[in-house]
Amino acid sequence: MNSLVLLVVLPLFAAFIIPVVAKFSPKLSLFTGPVVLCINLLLIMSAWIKVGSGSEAIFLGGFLPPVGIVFYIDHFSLLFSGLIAGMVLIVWPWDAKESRLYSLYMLLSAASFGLVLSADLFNLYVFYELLAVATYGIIAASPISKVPNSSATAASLRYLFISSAGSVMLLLGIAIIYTLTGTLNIAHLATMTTSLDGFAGLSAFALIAIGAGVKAEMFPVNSWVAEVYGTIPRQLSALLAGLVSKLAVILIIRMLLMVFQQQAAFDLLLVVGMLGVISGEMVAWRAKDMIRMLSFSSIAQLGLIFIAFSIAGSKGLWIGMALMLHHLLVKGGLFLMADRFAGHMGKLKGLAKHSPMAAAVFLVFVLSLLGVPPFPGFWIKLLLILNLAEQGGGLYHVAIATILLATVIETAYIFKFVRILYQKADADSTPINKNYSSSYTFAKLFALILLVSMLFVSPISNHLKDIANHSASPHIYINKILPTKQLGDRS
Amino acid sequence: MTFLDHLFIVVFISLIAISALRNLRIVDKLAPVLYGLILIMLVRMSSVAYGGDVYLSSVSLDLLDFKMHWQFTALSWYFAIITVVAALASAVFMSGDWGRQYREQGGNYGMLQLALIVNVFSMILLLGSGDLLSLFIGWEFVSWASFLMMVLSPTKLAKKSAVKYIVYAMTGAMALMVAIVMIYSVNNSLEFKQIGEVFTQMSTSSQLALVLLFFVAFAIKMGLLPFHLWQAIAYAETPGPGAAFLGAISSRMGMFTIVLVIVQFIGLGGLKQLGISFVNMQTLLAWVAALTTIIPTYIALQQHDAKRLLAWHGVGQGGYMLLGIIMFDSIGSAGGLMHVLNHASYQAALFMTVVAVMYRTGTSDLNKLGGLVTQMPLTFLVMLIGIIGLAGLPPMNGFVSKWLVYRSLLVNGQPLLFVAAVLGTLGTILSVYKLIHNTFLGQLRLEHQNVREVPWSMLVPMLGLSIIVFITGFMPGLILPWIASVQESVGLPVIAHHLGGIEYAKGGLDMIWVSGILFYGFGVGALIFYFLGGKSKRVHQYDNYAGGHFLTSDVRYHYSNNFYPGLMHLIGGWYRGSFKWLENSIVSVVSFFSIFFENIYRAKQPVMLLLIGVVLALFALYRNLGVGA
Amino acid sequence: MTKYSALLFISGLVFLLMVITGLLPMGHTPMLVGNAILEGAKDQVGAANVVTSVVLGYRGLDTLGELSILFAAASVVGLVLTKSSFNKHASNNDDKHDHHDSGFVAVNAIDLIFPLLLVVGMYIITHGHLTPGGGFQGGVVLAVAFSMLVIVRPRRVSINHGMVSIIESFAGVSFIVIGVVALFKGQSFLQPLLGHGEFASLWSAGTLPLLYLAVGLKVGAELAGLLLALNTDEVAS
Amino acid sequence: MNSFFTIEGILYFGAISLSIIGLFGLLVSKNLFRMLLSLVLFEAGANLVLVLSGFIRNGIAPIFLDGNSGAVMNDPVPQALVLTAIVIGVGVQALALSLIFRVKKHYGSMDMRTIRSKLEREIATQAGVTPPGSNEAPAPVKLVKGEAHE
Repeated sequence: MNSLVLLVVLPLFAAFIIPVVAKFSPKLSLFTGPVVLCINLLLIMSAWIKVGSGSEAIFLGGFLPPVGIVFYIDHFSLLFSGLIAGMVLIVWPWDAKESRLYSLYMLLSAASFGLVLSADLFNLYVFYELLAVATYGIIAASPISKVPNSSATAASLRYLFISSAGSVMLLLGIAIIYTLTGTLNIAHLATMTTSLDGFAGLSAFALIAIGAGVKAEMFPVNSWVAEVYGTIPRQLSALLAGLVSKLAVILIIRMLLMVFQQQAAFDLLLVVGMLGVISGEMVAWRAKDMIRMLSFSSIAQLGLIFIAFSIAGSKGLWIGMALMLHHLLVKGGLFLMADRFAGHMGKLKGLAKHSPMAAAVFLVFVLSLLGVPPFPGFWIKLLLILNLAEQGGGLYHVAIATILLATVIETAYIFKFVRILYQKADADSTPINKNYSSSYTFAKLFALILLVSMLFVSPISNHLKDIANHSASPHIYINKILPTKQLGDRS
Repeated sequence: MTFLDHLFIVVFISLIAISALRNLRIVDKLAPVLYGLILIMLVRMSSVAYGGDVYLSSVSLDLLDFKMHWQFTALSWYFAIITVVAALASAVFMSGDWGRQYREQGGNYGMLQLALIVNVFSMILLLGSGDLLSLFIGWEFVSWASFLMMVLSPTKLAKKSAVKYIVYAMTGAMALMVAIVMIYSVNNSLEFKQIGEVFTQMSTSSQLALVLLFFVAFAIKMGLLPFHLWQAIAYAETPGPGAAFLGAISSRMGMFTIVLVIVQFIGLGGLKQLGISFVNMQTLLAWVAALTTIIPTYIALQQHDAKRLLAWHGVGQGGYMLLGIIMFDSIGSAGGLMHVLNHASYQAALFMTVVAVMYRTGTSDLNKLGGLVTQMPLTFLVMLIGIIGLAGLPPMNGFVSKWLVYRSLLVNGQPLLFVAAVLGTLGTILSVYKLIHNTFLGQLRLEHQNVREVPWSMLVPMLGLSIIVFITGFMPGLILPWIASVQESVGLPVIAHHLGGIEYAKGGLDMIWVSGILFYGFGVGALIFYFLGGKSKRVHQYDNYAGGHFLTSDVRYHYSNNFYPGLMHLIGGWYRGSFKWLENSIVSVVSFFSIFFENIYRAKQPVMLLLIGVVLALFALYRNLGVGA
Repeated sequence: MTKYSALLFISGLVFLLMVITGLLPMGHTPMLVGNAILEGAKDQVGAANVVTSVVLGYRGLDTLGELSILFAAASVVGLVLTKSSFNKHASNNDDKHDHHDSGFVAVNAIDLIFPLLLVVGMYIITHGHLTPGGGFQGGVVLAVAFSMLVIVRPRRVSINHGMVSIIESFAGVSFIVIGVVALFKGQSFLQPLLGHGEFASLWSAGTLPLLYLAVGLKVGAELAGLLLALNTDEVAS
Repeated sequence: MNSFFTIEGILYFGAISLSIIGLFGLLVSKNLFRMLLSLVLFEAGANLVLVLSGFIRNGIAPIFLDGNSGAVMNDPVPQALVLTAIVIGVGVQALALSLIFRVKKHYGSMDMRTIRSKLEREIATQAGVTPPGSNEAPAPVKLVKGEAHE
């Protein structure tokens, strides 16, 4: 199991050598990254089988926790590791001009693996920052062809300011936690929840949640979304919206589930989630082009995920995980095919006639997004709402109303768009990009996965439930990471 | 395998077959056969409509710990048979020449067939639902299926209204979902009978919320006030027989669920206990129904497009159904339920006549038609029967159901509602006269000189439907047993009936007598007219004089534009856009918040948002937790 | 407007942070992990400077991550600035007036200081496990040494970018390789090897000095690269 | 409640003040470079808070030297953490600086607001739409025309 640390180390290694390799053989440097990711995928698969229904802890440097850094491996983290490897492979920039960009992608994937695996608070912060820096770089270095080169840089800079400020908040939160408890190991923190349940402890959680929320497209701190997604290639948007945002969410919910299982923390997530849902949908309603629409719809979906995590215990993780996977498929797919829907909405008339397949794939995605039976989105929404209703408490009921209101608004703007697609083309319509890019193929693949998963709703959900039950339990977590608890006893 | 399973299998196979073969010509002939097959499957289950046992499906789905199952009660069967007959008639109607013309004009005929079978499939699924989850899924299916049919229309306006429809439908679905969630959260069960049990356990405010949510969901589907704005245009613009089908039955799914949920499980007692002083839920719903009979009817009066006129009437007639069923007595509910079938039969027939006229003349604009009776006599006959039914005059079936509703209103001491209902009927009579006058009577237009009767493929379903209109009016006892078993199955007082009509302590109805006397009167009149009145001379239509002048054929003397000007002047101001205003103001509110949030997202200095977020979050925690050291 | 609302919320934040600070056990923190490390560091890692034990031993992965961040930042700076400005700069190099050497004093002082800085930097790096200091601090000194050379003699001295990138790759790779060697020996990633040696002497604490050397080289190379890239661009604009 | 008038209280106060000054500067300055400097201050304050979390009154530096075996040592972990955090901060700042150069070059301005507006316009142009919030009227509400209910 110790070898699983290679998930992080191999991409880092590749990132370091790529610039040098590129000097000798550009071709080789192009393939280094994908090869490493494929090796990672193999590692993940073998670990998936080895871990079984249990979990494993890796003690880095051979130091027993809580003094050392620990990687915690279970199906939850392996699932997301696999998704990271797959998603980065899908959006790999095959035509990049600079080998450094490959390095950045490798760093991004290393950071992502670290974020899902690590069980140490400060280590998570380091990987979060690595992810952030790699993201700024990738955004700044890969503008889409239609905008001036530097607007991506400007978007990246504006993103950098708020994201760095958020990181500082995160750091403050970590500092408060460390001052209160004297430890950074999440499992160790989980044994000391009593010293964290006051105002100081929860304010640390709030700082962490909002600080990391910048990346997770949390409500007040997500104004970067439209700017960044508007200036970068769609594949990259698919990666950022589909995956990177989820990694920040995972950071937040790790803290939530293991350490801060308290109503005040849940309420915080619930409120920001609700505001995110309603504001995202409302702004998307006014959007006149697909990218802006998708950006804000993505904010709304992330809000939905936060609402899901405000359900206590493993149910929240179960539903939230299902929502995350669903959103990854749908929003990832939509962004991957967004090139075919570029430009002002009004100019897309007749697209359905021109490429019926693209329109059909689009429909599959949006219907699932809206939660129309029998698409998977429906079941997830149903579960979410039923479980919210079970929670009791006025705020949860407001959340239900918000979600349903948002769905109506979502229907309005999405079908406004669909109507345009199915209108007759006129002189104003722009000629449609007929190039079948590879990302469109992947979008079709995503749609296919969505359709197939429709048939296996129950097994998938049961499996996710098992994973969630296992991963959301602080007991298992503590027992695995602190087998001896030699230090926990002192607290 | 029960009969119900067979039904589902046949419907599903039909769906697959039609969607596979939809672009081939064979689908023309195949579709009617398949609908016939479905009808046979339904007829096999007819015992349920005569007091037999409920059919349970042996299929049940276990998804995510929810158990879904399906069943057919008398209520389901009653609505299903209407659905399938309407679909059969529509399929026959479009199987022949109409379909050919539609194809030639660039319409997507295959999609229309597909939309029809998808509609039938989803409606059967909804009607067969055995618990709240399958109800919800069926509900969504029906919404999306009718959306599929509506978007087939080529015009921009129709597509726009289809999108409007789907927004409304989604609102309804969400309301339904909240209601279902409310029920589920009490006992963690989604069975129908939970509705009643949970309802009695709830607090009054929750009860009110539950009833309102259910009602909003169903009212949106049924197009009751104030949710009626989507329906007429969306239905009117649906191509040809699709409009006939949708207008006949689609929105009645709302009626089905009202009976299933509100009438059956919440009941009169439940509705009556909600409210203050003399206004309770029952009166509220009754007045919604009454207003629905009036307002859309008078909007219909203002239309000059035949399809829209009919579609608006479709909205208005929904009011009678609700008005009847909300009285909760034997005759009122029988009237309401029976009106579903009656309305479906004449509405489908009327839509088909209009489509037939359009098929020959290319227009449904009432200002551009006239005098077609000589060219299309059979279509005229169908329309005549249809409008008599629609206006609720004897001897057609519309009379029976409306009579029952009126009677119930009077017996229950609701004179004001009775007046409202009569007012609605008055508007109906006026506007159906406008319909038939402007289309078939008066002067034939020159360009319509060569118009011929429509082919038999279109006439047969029309005539068949008008025979149903007449027969069920002449002998309502054919239908009344079904109504009685529906009443029995949903726990309403059962109507006493015989072949000719009903027996009722305060005055029954025997349509055989009524019709007999009517025909007798007609007979006497005809005798007088033909034998005693004597001389008449047949002249050509253009052989006309006015004020001593010979009128040439190009002089327009057919009075069709601006019908009922005085009445329009009186009522026009009231109807102009009062509900549009409501719709627009909702849009404005959403716009307002949308711009508000957009400006938040356009913050010049995003870090400010971070600061505000952090401070507010910390402050909320500080307020909640205090600083207990 | 912004100023006032900023002031309002900032004062709110100040108040809340003060409240939080009041709740913290200032000056006598629990130090659970800290005490465990202070107790065990001598035996487990063997570095006199406990901070070094933490940086490279207990939390070695953090250090690797941080090196990667520096590497990422340097890559991005290279990507962003080279693409637009280096080429332009090269073409109109000669027209610029301010590419003179700095004055006599600066040039000669740097010539004098440069070797000294190198020695100091290397010293700080190699004694990181014994005294305050280490790879980061020493690396910064090295970077400053080289960049000062370039600053005072922008025309005559130039640093080979290829060399810099090879050094940074090499340093990063060697850090990882040292970590992975332990993995191949059946131990955990970044586990200290080579025994502890004599406590508090230069040759002690196993692989830690080697790691710090790698860190120092890496930090030096990255920072030098960063400074040079920024410097060049500033001149060009 | 601890007293603020202790050495650590004063230190905490200083650290928080530093980060607050940074945050305030980040909010009110328009110039990108000043914003960056404010960010540096903000981070420095947070780093101080972090390193203070290992502060023990009368503690000594955590280095084993001859003769300090019995003394109370400060917590070594925050010192290591803050080392990492500082280097991370340096990386981010260098990155930001390079982005600022690039932005300055392209937009000819260092004003955050100007850049925001220009960026918005560029995004809108490439998407083929009017920029959000330009002086356009709110979504027009169609008045009902002569014919009621169409």
